[in-house]
Amino acid sequence: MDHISYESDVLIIGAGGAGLRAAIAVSEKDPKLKISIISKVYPMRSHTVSAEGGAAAVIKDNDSLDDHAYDTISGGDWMTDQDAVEIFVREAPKEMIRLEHWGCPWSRQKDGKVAVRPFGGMKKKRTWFAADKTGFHMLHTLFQTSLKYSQIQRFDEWFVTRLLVDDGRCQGAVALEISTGQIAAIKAKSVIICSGGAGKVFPFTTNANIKTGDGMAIAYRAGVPLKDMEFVQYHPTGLPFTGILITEACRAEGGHLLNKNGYRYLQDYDLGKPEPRPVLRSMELGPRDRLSQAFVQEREKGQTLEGPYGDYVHLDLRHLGKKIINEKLPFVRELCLKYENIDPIKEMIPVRPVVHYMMGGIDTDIHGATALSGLFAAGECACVSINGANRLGSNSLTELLVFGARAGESAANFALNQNGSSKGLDFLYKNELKRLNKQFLNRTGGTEKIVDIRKAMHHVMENGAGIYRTEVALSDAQNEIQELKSKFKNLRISDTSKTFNTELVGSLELSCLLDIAESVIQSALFRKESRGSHQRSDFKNRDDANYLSHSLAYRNKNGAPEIKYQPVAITKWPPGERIYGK
Amino acid sequence: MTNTTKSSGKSYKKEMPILWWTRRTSHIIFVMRELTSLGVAYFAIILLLLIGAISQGEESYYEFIKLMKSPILIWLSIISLLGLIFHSVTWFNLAPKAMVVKFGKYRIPGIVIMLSNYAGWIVISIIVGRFLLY
Amino acid sequence: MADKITLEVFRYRPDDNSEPSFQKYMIPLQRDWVILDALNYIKDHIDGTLSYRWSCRMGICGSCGMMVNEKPVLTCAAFLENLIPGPVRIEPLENFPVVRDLVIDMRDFLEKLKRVKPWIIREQEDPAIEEYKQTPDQLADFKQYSMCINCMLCYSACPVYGLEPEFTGPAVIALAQRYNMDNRDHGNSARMDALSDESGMWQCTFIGDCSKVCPKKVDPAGAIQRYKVHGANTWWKNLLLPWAKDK
Amino acid sequence: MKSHVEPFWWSLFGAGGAISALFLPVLSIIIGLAIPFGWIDIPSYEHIYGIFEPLSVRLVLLAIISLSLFHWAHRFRFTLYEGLQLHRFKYIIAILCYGSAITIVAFASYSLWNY
Repeated sequence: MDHISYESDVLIIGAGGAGLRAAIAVSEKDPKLKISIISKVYPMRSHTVSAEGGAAAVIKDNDSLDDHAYDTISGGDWMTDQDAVEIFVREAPKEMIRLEHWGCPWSRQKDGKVAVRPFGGMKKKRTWFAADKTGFHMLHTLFQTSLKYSQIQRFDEWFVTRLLVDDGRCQGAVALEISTGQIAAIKAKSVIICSGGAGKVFPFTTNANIKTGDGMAIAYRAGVPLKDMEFVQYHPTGLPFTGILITEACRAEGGHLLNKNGYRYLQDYDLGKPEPRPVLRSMELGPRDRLSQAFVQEREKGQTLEGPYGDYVHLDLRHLGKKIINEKLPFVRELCLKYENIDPIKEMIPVRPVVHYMMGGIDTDIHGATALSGLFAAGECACVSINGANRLGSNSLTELLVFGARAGESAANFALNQNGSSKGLDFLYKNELKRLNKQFLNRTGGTEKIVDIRKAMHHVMENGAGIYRTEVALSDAQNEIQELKSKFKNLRISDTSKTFNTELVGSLELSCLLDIAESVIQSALFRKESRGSHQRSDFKNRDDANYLSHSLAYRNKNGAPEIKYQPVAITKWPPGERIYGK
Repeated sequence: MTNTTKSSGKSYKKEMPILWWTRRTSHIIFVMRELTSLGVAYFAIILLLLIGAISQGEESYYEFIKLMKSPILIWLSIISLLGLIFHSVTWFNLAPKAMVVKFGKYRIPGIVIMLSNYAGWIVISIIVGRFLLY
Repeated sequence: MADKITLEVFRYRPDDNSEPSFQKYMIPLQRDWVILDALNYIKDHIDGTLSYRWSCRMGICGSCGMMVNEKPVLTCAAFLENLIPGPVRIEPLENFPVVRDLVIDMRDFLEKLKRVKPWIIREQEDPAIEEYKQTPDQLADFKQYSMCINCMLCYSACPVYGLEPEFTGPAVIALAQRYNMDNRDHGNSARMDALSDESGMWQCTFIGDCSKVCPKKVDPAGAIQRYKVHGANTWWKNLLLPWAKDK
Repeated sequence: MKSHVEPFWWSLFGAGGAISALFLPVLSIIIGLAIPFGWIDIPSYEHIYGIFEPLSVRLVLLAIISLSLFHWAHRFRFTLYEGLQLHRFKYIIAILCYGSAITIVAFASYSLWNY
């Protein structure tokens, strides 16, 4: 097999919102820096594209940075690092304006200024939006703007299999070119992982097929801890079969959640009183975790409806009328019509909680730096942490920009202070070639099918690490994942082609998913309290005395996760109670 | 920004058949629309010949009229007229795509542009007809 | 309703040096399945070697465009139920080189996109203190053209692109227009340079199929015709009033 | 701004398309069908000669004829490129199409001038 290698100054893994923002930040820092962006899909296919609702940043006079910070921190159930949040809310407006200057078609007020809308868990209106395709417009704006920089070299449809770590620092990655099957070393002075989340460890998810946690897994395998992996956000309103997300904006415009009796059941769960018009931080505009939990309890009471794809409740938009639905929520209507054959103007939409976002991820500081020298991370794959135990809606798109830019700048600075790569890289590359050939490319025999392991993993995660968790269920889940990991060793790959072998890619992804699933379960098992999205039926209360700290999952020598803890950074908002609806 | 992905060099490319447009109705209609230009050219030349005949005197004018009555030219006239009408209709229908007329901030809807095209067509036809015959 | 349907799927595996062929798969027919669900069923349960692209399954990532019964569609938005009784023929998007099975090579599009400078060009960049003003009406001027998801259906529907691979093509010209018509942009003449040569908009003969197949109603055909009008006006203006400046 | 001739030809095509769509059908009905079939009386020579006597009328007629011909030349050129896949002969085709249009227009100008 040929030995192929590419050289660059900064290597960015992932070409979604955070990766592209980071690439632009590096380009602006020093035009001499050579940047490589590697992604398993074309940039405009990245999952940022699916975000609908909006991006939060303080811009109106009646709002303040402290308000945004407080909403974020309380929304995150005090698991957020407050120093990171302060930076985040401070830099958010500037980042959003920059994106506006790059052409993002934000929805506007009559006077030409940017319009903002209310969003779940926010006290003030501060969510910028581009109709209901905010993520799509942000991603395409960033992608098209990135085309301006000739120093950015793209590796489209390449899959990273391993980080090159030598001499105590990260110096690039080994990657497979999907279209040809060739495996190359891409050397760099610093590396930024922006590869997105891992929602695909769960069966019901709004996440796209590509969200398999590859970047988290390769960092984890390189010895970098994964932080707060137990915190998995459910979005309360997804379409049951497809997991397609019905944006919070529906509820912000005044949509109602109804149980099978047509009753606005959220009023029974300390989320305020039903008012005819939407009230911020109340009822349907309460935080996502509380809404998802209310669904499970409502189901236990037998008040949900039953459908072919599991239980559901109704999201009712009919009273908003045709004009508002068409003007403010056209994409929602399009999705319902196209994928579920339902017209929200006339009918109620069946919805259920679906896995939406991973608060946890690669542990980074406020500069996007990880514990591994030369390795940075940003976006959903990273955990800074501004999302804590529950991410506030419309903070994730802003996070891409703020921490994408910060990670880009830090990685650029790091690269500027490095000389060449160390000698050991070629050896590491050859080892990885051998491993890939043995385990994947030249694999023969094997009996386990990818689909069976994947489905079994989904089942384990839904039952063991879903909305409500217990010691017993989590321990069982951990055992079952171990079983699946040993089954994985006996995987059958029927496709031996070098050209665009999606079965090969699927098996590489599955190996990443299993590592992530394991770390989620282990982190959840160790957190014996209920906080934000992590709800333990056996430990129902928040326990600040013992658990006001981030979990860090390290991969030990046997490949299993080991959990350590690190204190939460508190600056000026002491832990309080999350109160909604008052 | 450059793109590094190398081609495996083995990709497959389907060739388009010479008469590709015969496979789809919409493409046949497209080619017919394009061929109306032959009708346009034909009739422009007829007009030119008519003027030539008129300028050469009364005899050649009637000679020309007689010529127009010959079966071949009758058929050509019918075919070219059908082409001309198809040309007019497609042209007026598609014009709003290329023309965006704004009245201050208000963008005039395509259907209005299209209908005013047809109105113009009718008015011009009446004027030309009267001018030529009375 | 029948409970099974046959898919005839285009297969091409360059490693075998084999010629393209069609493979038949019989799959269960479910009311709420789209073509993509059927392909995933094949991949998971019948034949793991079938290759195709997909990601979001909600018509926004633009990955899963294919020819279904000779029409370019997003397979995540094409219900099987509407294709009863079958067989349903599934091929890679037309007019592109096929890498393998249903996977096309779309690098040409990305090269062309870069050529029209799809970014805001300003005479001078303002510091990021305040947003540029843009009224809802000004936004409406270009919004439609900003909806392109780069799914390549329009290229697949465009015979001119099939005949002349040099042709810049529908989506790229629509995206150039997206920036030209944005009141924050001053790059009209720079883009006109890239689009007024032989491979640019003048190649288009307004067949109009690009707009018919567009899943996001971008109307690239309209964008191109408007651009031609603008290009022609600019040409005459430069000829008759060479001292007047273009935006 | 680079200069190309394509916008020039396209302008003539567009103008010719509009003018032929508006004017030619009615003229074609009268000259090609109504008169030959005798639906209307043949206009007398004096009447018809008089119509074209003013220079302005002849100029309008010249515009109709020449723009229509350029409309044809441009459209037919692309019909040949695409319909028969003759793009490899693109220069010859362009010269033949626009060349014949220019020749006929020159002839038309001459004969209308010497009316």
